[in-house]
Amino acid sequence: MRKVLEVSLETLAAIGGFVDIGDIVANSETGARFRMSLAWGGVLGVIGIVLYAEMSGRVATLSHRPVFDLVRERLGARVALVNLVASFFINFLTLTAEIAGVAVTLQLASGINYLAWIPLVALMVWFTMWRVKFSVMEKVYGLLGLALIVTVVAVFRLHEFHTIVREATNLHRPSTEDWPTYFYFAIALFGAAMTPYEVFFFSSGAVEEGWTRKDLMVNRANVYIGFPLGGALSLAIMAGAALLLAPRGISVDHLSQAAIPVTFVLGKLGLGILIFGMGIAFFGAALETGLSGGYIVSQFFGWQWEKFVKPVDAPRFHLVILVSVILAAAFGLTTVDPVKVTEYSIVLSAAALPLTYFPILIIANDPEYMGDKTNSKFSNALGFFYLVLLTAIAIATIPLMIITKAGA
Amino acid sequence: MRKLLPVVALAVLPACVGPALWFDAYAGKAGATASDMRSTVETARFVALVAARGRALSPYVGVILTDAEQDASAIEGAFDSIQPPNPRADQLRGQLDELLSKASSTISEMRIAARRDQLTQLQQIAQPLAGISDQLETFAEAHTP
Amino acid sequence: MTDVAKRVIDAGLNLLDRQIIDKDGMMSGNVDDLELTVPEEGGPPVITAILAGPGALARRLGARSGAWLESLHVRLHPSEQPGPARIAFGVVKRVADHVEITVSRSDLDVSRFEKWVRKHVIGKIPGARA
Amino acid sequence: MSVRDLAGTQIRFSDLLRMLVLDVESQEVGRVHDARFVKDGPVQGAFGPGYRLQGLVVGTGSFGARLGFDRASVKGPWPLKAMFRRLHANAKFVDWSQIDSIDGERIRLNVPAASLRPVEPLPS
Repeated sequence: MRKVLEVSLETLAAIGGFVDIGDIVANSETGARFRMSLAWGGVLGVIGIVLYAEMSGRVATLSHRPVFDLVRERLGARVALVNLVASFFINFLTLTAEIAGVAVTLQLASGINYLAWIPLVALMVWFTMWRVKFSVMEKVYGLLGLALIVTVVAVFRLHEFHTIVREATNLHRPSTEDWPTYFYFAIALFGAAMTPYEVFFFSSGAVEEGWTRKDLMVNRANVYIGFPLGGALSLAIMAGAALLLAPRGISVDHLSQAAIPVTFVLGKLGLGILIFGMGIAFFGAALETGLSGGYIVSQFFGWQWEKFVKPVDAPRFHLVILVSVILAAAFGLTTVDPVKVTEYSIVLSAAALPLTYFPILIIANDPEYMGDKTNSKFSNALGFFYLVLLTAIAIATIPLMIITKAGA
Repeated sequence: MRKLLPVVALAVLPACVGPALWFDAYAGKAGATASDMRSTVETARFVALVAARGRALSPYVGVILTDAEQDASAIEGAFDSIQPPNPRADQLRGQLDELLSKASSTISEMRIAARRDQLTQLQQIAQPLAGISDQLETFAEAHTP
Repeated sequence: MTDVAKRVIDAGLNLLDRQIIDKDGMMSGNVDDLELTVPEEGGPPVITAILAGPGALARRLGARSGAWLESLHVRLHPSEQPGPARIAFGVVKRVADHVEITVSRSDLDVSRFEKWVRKHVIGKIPGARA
Repeated sequence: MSVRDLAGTQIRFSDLLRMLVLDVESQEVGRVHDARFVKDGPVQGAFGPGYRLQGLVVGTGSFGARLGFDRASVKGPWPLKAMFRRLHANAKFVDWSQIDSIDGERIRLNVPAASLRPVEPLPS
């Protein structure tokens, strides 16, 4: 009974923990511009992250080794360094976006400019990583993040479910947009769901919490149930934008506009819950990205990284985190547009993934690490398909970014 | 960034393109500007609607209108800085400029009222935006390449 | 004996880039390189030490980033001509997923930067020892 | 430097990796991808018998050499496995006794390339 409770608690936390600023921005923007015609991009991304998060959790559980450790071992020091630099940079952009995002939600609630909130948010993010226990931290923001269910409620209250489903299943490009832009936004949605930090954080967490074979069930429940339901929250945001913003020609350039649909349908209470849910979700993602930066650098160099040891016993890990948070806050304070930072971070995310996912796929096939828990034929077929897809995306992203002037 | 692109794109156009092409490019940018401004106008209208019904928190209304005001003046400024290539373009410019400045000033008034917590008056102030929005939409459709 | 390490290994595949764990279970760097010694009496070389830290890693990163890392290592190191941090293979306890050693990481030269960060930055923040 | 003169010197493993291997007729065999060691060398303190170099894994095309598709028991996915197997199908094993000299970046063998054996899989 207790195990069941633990599983359901963790799974619920996985739903709330899934959404971050990238999902909100990408889904609002595409819903407003493309209605539901790009829903497949998000779905493809969610299936991909489910597949690779489960694999990385299983690999971490059985080999006791987190993802970046394996990246270094299998790709060698030089290629791993390239991956480290790219992943760390994208992760840093995401951290900046999440910290600024929390500050914007505080602005929406208080009216006080977000720039004034950034230092305070950064301090709280750092302090949480410094002091709060891993398992507590992960569950609290995951469960509170469930407030984002208001987006689903709002969509249901509009009673346009059949419209959404019809549009989402009818693959077409709106006549007002050209093909490069259409695919550029598909990549954005894909990258928003498949951010690299998710597997870094997920696998390092599995090692930190000392997962064993018994926990593989929790791993599966989190990933197979939690992530798709988290993805459903993202789709609800897209649907709200498609139903209420697209007809009025509103394009989403600010987080405040992303909140319009829920406000329209559910009023003050809905708006309050949404702002709270977004703030918590971004805060949680700021923790995940902040820690991920420390994880990958430490794992590349072999430094002590676990959060459960005292900070003095993992000083370099905590130094990386401290410096990243300070730099992210400083970058946010330059008045750089948080929505723009988010857009770049998710699009580049998609491009940087192959070098991280390739080693996971190989180790998941190695009985020397995995014993009898190697990949099934099905996960291998799907895993290979995604690797090809990710490689194609990695090649196409930068040219598309130039052709479409970053989706303008 | 969306808002600044027309300027950049025109600035980098090579000098060798003929006057007709110049006009088409200018008209295309004007159409995009109209469509951007319509997005901002509709955002302001929407917020006026929910605020009038007492369905939005006042800090939120203030923030969204402040953002809208800034966007509106950025769009206006960016368009005004583009050099119209010929007299035909001047006419287009005059036509759009009027809409842009009306939209911009109406949104400013809305922001002022919102900051004074006069949320119920927003819809009345926003009234001209309905017509402006329709005209912007027509303009955008007429000049989208 | 099978417990300690495999009898036959490909060093690149089974040893290089693995995590080093000290006697207290703490992560103490990666196997960045290996020192091979040809015995005085001749015959094939034998692995005599693990090389770890920036001084060892630099050479594997190739031209620019390697040179940069090497110069950083030389500048920050107190001795005139510092070599890479060396861990004699005699203190290796086990070679498996990780490489376990029988000494504490605080006795290793590879922990120099870590000690500096602990003393001057992290250790000064309240709550670092809790 | 002839192998005999190497006695008492030290080599870094990373220097060995990527060295160019030429056979007795100066034909290029490939580059060093890895080195195989057997735990029957001189005793290294508490570790017991040390790892003695048995020979080098030499091949063309270094891409993916570290992935282990060609040697370890990795099962799939089959398209990747097939691709990397093919890429490394011509890898050769050079026994230490077949090395004549090591000079800077080059290793010279005392046998023709044709007499080299293929790489045997690692015993698990």
